[in-house]
Amino acid sequence: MEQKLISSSDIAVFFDGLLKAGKVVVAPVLKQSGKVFFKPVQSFAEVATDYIQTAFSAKEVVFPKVEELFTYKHNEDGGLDIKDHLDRIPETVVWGLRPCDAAGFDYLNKFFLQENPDAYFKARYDKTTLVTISCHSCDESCFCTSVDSHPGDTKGSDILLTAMGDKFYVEVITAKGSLLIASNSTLFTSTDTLSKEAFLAKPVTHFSMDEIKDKIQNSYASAEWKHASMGCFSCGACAFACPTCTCFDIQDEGTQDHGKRVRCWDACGLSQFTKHSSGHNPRTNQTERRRQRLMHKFKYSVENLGVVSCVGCGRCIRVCPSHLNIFENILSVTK
Amino acid sequence: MAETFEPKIVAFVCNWCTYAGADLAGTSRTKYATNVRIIRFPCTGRIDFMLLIKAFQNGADGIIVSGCHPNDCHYTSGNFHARRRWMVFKSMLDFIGFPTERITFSWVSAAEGKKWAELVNETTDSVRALGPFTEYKNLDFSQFNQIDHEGIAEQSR
Amino acid sequence: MARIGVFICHCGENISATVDVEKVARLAGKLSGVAYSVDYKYMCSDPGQTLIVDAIKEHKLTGIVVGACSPRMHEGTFRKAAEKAGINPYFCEMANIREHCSWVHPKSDETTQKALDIVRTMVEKVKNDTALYPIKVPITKTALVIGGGIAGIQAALDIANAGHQVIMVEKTPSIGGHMSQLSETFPTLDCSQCILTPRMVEVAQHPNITLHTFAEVENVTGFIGNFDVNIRLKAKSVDFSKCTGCGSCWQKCPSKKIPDEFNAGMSFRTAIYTPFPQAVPNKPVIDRANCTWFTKCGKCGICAKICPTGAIDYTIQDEIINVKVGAIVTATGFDIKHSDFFPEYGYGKHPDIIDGLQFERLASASGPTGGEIRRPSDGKVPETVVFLACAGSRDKAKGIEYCSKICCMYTAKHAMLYKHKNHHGKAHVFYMDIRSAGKSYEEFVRRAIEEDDVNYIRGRVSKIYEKNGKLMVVGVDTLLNAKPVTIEADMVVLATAVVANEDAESVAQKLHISYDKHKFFAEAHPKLKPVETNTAGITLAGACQSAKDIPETVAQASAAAAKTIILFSGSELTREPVVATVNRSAAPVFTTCTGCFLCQEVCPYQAIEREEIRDRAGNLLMNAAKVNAGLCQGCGTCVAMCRNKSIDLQGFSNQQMLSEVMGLLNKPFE
Amino acid sequence: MKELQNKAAELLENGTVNLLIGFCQDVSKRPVPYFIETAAEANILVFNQDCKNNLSVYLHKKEVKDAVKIGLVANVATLRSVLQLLSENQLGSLTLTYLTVNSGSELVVLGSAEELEAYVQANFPTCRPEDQEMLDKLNVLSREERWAFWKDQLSECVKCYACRAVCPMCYCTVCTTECNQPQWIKTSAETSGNFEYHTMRAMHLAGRCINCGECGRICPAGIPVHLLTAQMNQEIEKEFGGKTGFSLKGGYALNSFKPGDKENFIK
Repeated sequence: MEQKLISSSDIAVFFDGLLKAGKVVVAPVLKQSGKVFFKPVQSFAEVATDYIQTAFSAKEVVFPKVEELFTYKHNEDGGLDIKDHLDRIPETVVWGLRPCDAAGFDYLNKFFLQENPDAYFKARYDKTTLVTISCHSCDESCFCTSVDSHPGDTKGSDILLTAMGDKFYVEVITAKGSLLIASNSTLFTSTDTLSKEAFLAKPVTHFSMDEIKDKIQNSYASAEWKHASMGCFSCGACAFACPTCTCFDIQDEGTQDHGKRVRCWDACGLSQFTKHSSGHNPRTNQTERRRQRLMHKFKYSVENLGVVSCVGCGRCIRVCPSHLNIFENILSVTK
Repeated sequence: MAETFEPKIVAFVCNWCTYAGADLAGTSRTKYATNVRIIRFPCTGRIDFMLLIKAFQNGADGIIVSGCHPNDCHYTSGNFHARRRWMVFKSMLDFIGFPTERITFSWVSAAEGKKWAELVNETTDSVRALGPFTEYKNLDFSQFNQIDHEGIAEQSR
Repeated sequence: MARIGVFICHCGENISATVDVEKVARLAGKLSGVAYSVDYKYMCSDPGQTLIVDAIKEHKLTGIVVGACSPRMHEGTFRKAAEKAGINPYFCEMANIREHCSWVHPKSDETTQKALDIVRTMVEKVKNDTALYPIKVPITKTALVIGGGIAGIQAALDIANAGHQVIMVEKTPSIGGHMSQLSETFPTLDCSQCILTPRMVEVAQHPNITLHTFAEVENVTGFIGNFDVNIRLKAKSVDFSKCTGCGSCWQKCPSKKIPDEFNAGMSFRTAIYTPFPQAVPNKPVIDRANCTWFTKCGKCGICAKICPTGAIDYTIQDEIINVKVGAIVTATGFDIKHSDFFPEYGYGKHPDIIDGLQFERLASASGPTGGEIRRPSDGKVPETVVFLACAGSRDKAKGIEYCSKICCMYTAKHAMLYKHKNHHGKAHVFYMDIRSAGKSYEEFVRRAIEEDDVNYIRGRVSKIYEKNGKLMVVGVDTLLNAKPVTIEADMVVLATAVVANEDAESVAQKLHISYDKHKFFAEAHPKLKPVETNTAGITLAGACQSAKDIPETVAQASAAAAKTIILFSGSELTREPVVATVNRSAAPVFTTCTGCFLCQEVCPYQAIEREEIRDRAGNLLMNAAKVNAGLCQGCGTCVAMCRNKSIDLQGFSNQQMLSEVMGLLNKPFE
Repeated sequence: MKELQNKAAELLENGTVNLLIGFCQDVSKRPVPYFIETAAEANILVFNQDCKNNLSVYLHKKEVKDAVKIGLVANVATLRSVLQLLSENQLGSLTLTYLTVNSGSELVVLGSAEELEAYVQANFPTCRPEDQEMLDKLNVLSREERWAFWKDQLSECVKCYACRAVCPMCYCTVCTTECNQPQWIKTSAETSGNFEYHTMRAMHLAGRCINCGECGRICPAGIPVHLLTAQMNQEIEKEFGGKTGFSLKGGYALNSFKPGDKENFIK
């Protein structure tokens, strides 16, 4: 891993350079709703700078809310023409995501590519480069430091930028990252490892994974789950905002003659999620559903993939209509 | 484009008045535009607004909704309920900016074969003038995979 | 997998002249799900139908689309053919490529393409057709007739004579209604009672008719063929099984000052009474409101003492009986406005300003004056009588816009009767228009004017006041350039407006039938269903629907009877299975209906009912809507109302309609 | 506050209610729906301007229904929705007690549907000014501009159905969006499907929505969906009269009619 420096003024040059190079650059954009979304942009001017966290995570770049798996069409001689569009996925740069989101990509990567790699995810992931900007500010919903991460974490990123006054400290983590730098290397000067600490946000640490790892093991039967979930009323806001929620549903849309098969986001919080065609629904209430979601993040994924699948971005807390608080819940069930 | 464009118009009609009116247009050999396709319902009260949305979404350029005149409903009040539903639906669409001039509401009785023919012709002309309905088509453009859905939509047609 | 057959008809040249039928048949054959496709000259002909039947058998077709004329024309024909071939008739749909295509478009590719589109649409529908079976509703072959006037009597006799049981409910102590109060009837001047009373007796003696007088309908539940009715038998205080109708009781009854309803308040009756001499049944009841025994707790009791058969029983209580009937004839009749309704005519304060019904009693041989026209105040024979047609009727200001229909005729009759009885008397009639449409009605009025020289004045009366013993009738003669006229009269007769009964509204609500703003009961269709109501199985007869004269009333009563008899003609009622249904599924779902019952209000037929869904232990889980197939007419308004598609309409289901839309737009129309 | 806590404790104590739904605050002082079954817990109840949540939505939850006797800490919007729900034959199995704070910031306890109706009618709110402002803004736009506005907004919808979940009027156990025979609404959150969904939802709520604005407030994508129904309600009130969440009788504009209803838009 090499470290470089770039002046704040040159950032824009570097950014627009990427666009000129024909890359699709997805960056945070402030919309009239007052929320910040990741959008493909045409110039650095559009990019939002002052934000703690985007409304939704950047996972949409590699795991779109609607992924078109293929289109089909009946041809004249009664046959069916099927074609996917993997070949048409462009080189993409995700700019300005937070270290927690980048960590999310690390998890997505494990989840989708571990065994039977998912062709669609892979096609997108391989063409995506992540330029992360570490957090200089945070809010009461942020808790990355409680889940083995921190505001300057390089996990999952290809490049990590840290604002240091009039310049950015650039950590080039991967080959993809170096390639991007190489595209306009003159803007960068090499430097030794610097300490980012002074320039990073200081989110509250509510617990450490070591503390709860064991306690979570036997929390399944905890009476606290009911308390933690009474306010929950079966929407998918938390899951859809989450950088690591990967549940999906596959649907055919169109007519007998032509149409497409799509993969779209789903959420374990939705009451129909586990409903069988028989009408039977093994997860009958929100208590079971919320427990499933939290246990999956803090227990099951640790068991299955070796990592906690919560990155502490705090989105689920911000979007929850009834302000359910994931770290409070975890604390209460591991008491 | 406009002069060669032939709009697809779907007509949602009730069985007792407008469908019979269209039959009368037939028996009296009144000629009208070929652009309209009729879907028969027992009563205008049965016509679900979702069907109109579906029709537009699947490529209709214009829609006619027609039934019995007030007080003539075979079921006495179906058209009264329908009328309110249309009124609300129309202002709903207006509010989201949908081009409601593509929907024509009408009363055509079983005796008004001529009115039916005129209705179809007028609607066809006005929708032809409006051009193809593209609003919905242009919506589905997934922003991250820069695939030209337009293209695909066309290919698969 | 569906195996659909498509049959394209040339209809001689009618379709093939402008549509390339071979091409349509050929291309239809390529549609997915279509197993067989053919065109033929005349599909509806016997060979054509045979072709279909054979094809269904040979190709094991699951459904068929006949591309021909309008379903309103031949749907029945081809559904029969399908049934003949052994598939459910509701798997047959018609693609209307004649009325909606070949006849209205020129010969062209567009026309052919349109025909193909229409066929494809119906193919999509057939794919989603389901087997439907006619709905059978059992019928209780007993009719309830509410009201014992001429309308009720006529309907009851017709139904009973057709061999069905009839239960008649009359709220007064005797049947006969208003007709029994009338003197002579226009236009023939035959005596009302002479023609009515035999019918009344016939009712009383008819083996198929059960008569409940002094009784009222308490409430009605159920539906066509299966109504459940509670009837309140008001306490008569007389045991009819013992009473012989000798009449000694009412002759001795001390409280004699009770205004006599039958004589329109122009004479008095006793507390125990039979309304009139020819009453049926001819047995007295006690009017408890006016009986000393009941008002002065236990005093008097004379009738009980003198009754030879000990039939008087003061302890009898109201009794509610329950009857099951298959149809209901509503013949509750009408009322008239009384003279006290008219401020300009002195609020009925003057005894000699009377209404038409009162005049009928004066003119009736059985009336208070034995048929002599004497004025109420002093019993003198009036020299001059003024008749006012349209008293209240056709008068927006009085809230009665409609014409009472019978006044013109009975006013002419009244004037005539008066003249016949007092040849030297003067009769004046104020009128707005003379409405004498009806068989020999106009002649009747002319007779009054020409032969009985009744003086007809076209104009209205602004006021009537008393001046030295005379009634000054101030009006205007519009024909003599609006010259004011004042007539000194001895008696004035107001042809007051015909109005609905006081309790009409509550009766309608008990029966769940609708009524107009004047509280007259509403017919199901003003032209085509004039005797039916919107509630299947309930019909209307007589003036409870609108003002009517006797012939009209009798005609409508027979019509209502005919409708009832038709209903009773089969052992069960068979109805088109195109009805709405509310989904039901296995536990724990049971139904997706949330029981908001917002659909209930939109149903014109009260077909949506509540069902309590309970678990095995019998605990109430939810209330859900349920459609009564016996009442549902299949309009589907509730279906479009239902937010989460819990209600669906058989034959026009969501799946069918949506697949039609999709099928239609599936391919571009090119 | 104390008053409210004491009253709540009392109601739970004397068994008037088995379960009380109110608010408490989380670490960052945000109001969180709070469910208490014992008087002891009542002491952390709060109720203030920030308590916007429409708690009546919880009355559809099985766990809540099972408690039968329920106390509800409610703002006027919540009370209105309860009124509307009662008029739609919901909540029949429950015995409800309502705790609210009136304009004079004194505690009000409503024990019966009739009291509820009277209170709501006496304190009936008008459209929130910020909503009215937005509506007026949108209504003066051209048709194309409005389409552009909603297209931009709805393109962000991810179909998390939070708007449906927080809506007390969306009590269907199976929503049209979940009907797949036939499939009315696309499952995917593509913009056209989003238009379908939100048009459908607005139509189903038109004349029933009580304008609590929750759906708009909580949308993770910040889409002002509540404006759709707010606009519809105004149209309906203008055309047909009648207010939503106003009386126990209800009076739903779309299942009734007048022969003289407006039809100038019909040929």
